[in-house]
Amino acid sequence: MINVLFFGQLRERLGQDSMTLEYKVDGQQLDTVKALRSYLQLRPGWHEWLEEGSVLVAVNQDMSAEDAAILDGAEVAFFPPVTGG
Amino acid sequence: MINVLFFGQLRERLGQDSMTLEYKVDGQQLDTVKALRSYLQLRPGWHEWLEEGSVLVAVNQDMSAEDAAILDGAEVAFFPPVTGG
Amino acid sequence: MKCMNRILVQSADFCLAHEYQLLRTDNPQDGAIVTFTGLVRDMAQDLPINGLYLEHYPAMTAKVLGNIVEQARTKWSIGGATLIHRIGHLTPAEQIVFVGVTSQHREAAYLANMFIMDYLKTQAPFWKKELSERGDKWVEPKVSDQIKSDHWE
Amino acid sequence: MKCMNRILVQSADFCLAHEYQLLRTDNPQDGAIVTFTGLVRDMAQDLPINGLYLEHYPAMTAKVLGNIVEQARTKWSIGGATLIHRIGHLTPAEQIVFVGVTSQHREAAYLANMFIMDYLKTQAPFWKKELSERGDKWVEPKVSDQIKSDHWE
Repeated sequence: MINVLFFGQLRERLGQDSMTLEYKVDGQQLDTVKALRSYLQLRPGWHEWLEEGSVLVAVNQDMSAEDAAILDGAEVAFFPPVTGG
Repeated sequence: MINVLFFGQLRERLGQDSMTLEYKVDGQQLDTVKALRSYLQLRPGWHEWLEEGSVLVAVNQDMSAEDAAILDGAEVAFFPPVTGG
Repeated sequence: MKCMNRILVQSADFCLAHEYQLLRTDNPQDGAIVTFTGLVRDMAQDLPINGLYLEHYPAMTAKVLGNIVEQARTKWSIGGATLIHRIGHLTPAEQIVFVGVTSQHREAAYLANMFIMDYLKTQAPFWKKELSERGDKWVEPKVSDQIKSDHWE
Repeated sequence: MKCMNRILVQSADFCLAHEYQLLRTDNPQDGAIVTFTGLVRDMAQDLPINGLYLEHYPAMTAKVLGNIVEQARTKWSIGGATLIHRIGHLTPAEQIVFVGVTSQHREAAYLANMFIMDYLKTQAPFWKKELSERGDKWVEPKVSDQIKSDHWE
């Protein structure tokens, strides 16, 4: 299982703040950020909102790059550049 | 008249915090920092404490160099490097 | 030396006087306390706003804020360090963020405080929405913040 | 924008919360407030001290402190600026000096605050004596303070 979270404008755009995915879907493992992103981008209208470079990704609360590994049970968050402070 | 002030360690060393001098003494006008300093350095034991470089001088409350003019009625202060804050 | 971190994310307001007192107490070796407080401005891009809504990613925020303060400790010799960030709805003139740092001499407290704010701006998972008569608008990150943050590396 | 200077030299203690409140009041455009507070440390050159005695040159202090704050205003766009320096006898852990600066965005408030402290250290006519069991000792100026001050030129 992968727990996927969305924050800020992305959460609003996608209309949901979280979802739980099977680690292995359609015979494919969602074992990297790239694989998970590609899988999510298949949903209607989600492609542009999840594009690399426009959203950041954190795996288990650590900012992560495209090739970062995702293990079964991970928490993966997608979000826009941060604007706190 | 020149109103001369001493502060900090210098005040303690010289044993006085102020003095009033005639602008013209012994036929000489105390019309520059250099002239005033030299005049004061004639006093027994004062020479070393008033040496250029070891004390700062302010004429009418502005930090001043050796060649700064002193006008009759000025307030001239001698003091060690500052250590506030 | 007092090497305590106090890191809070809360919707409630904070009290500068209280935070200052905590930083000052039992800290006889530190001669410098620098505080930064961020307030909600009444304008954004020269247009009036009614307030802000601040969202965050709790599990990650805790981790990132702790990391930022620890990074500051590796760069400068600091004593107490406090970091408070508010979330939820805030109105103009309200306090958003507080950073307080103590150190023996002033330079470390100033620099560590700036560093914490600069990193917080680009690393901590907070998102800000401006609320106004013209509609609500998510804030865009500022390039200048990225530059300030990069400059410490 | 609120462009007010508040400059005080006094033997009485000051209250950070009060000063902060003054800086914050009627200042809706400024989103940043940076404060510096200097405290009397309990040590000097690794030896314990009982306190400090601070002397100044009143007529010149007023002039110099006003100048320093005005110089900061020419370098950065700042709102309120407060500078309080205490004189007389102070014991360890007491507050000596306060600098508070507001600005629209944080960088100006941080830099103006540092600048005011750096210049105050090398330009303002205060002299500090350390009081201890070993006898009283006038403080020597620090080379590092001169370097910090020069670096703004």
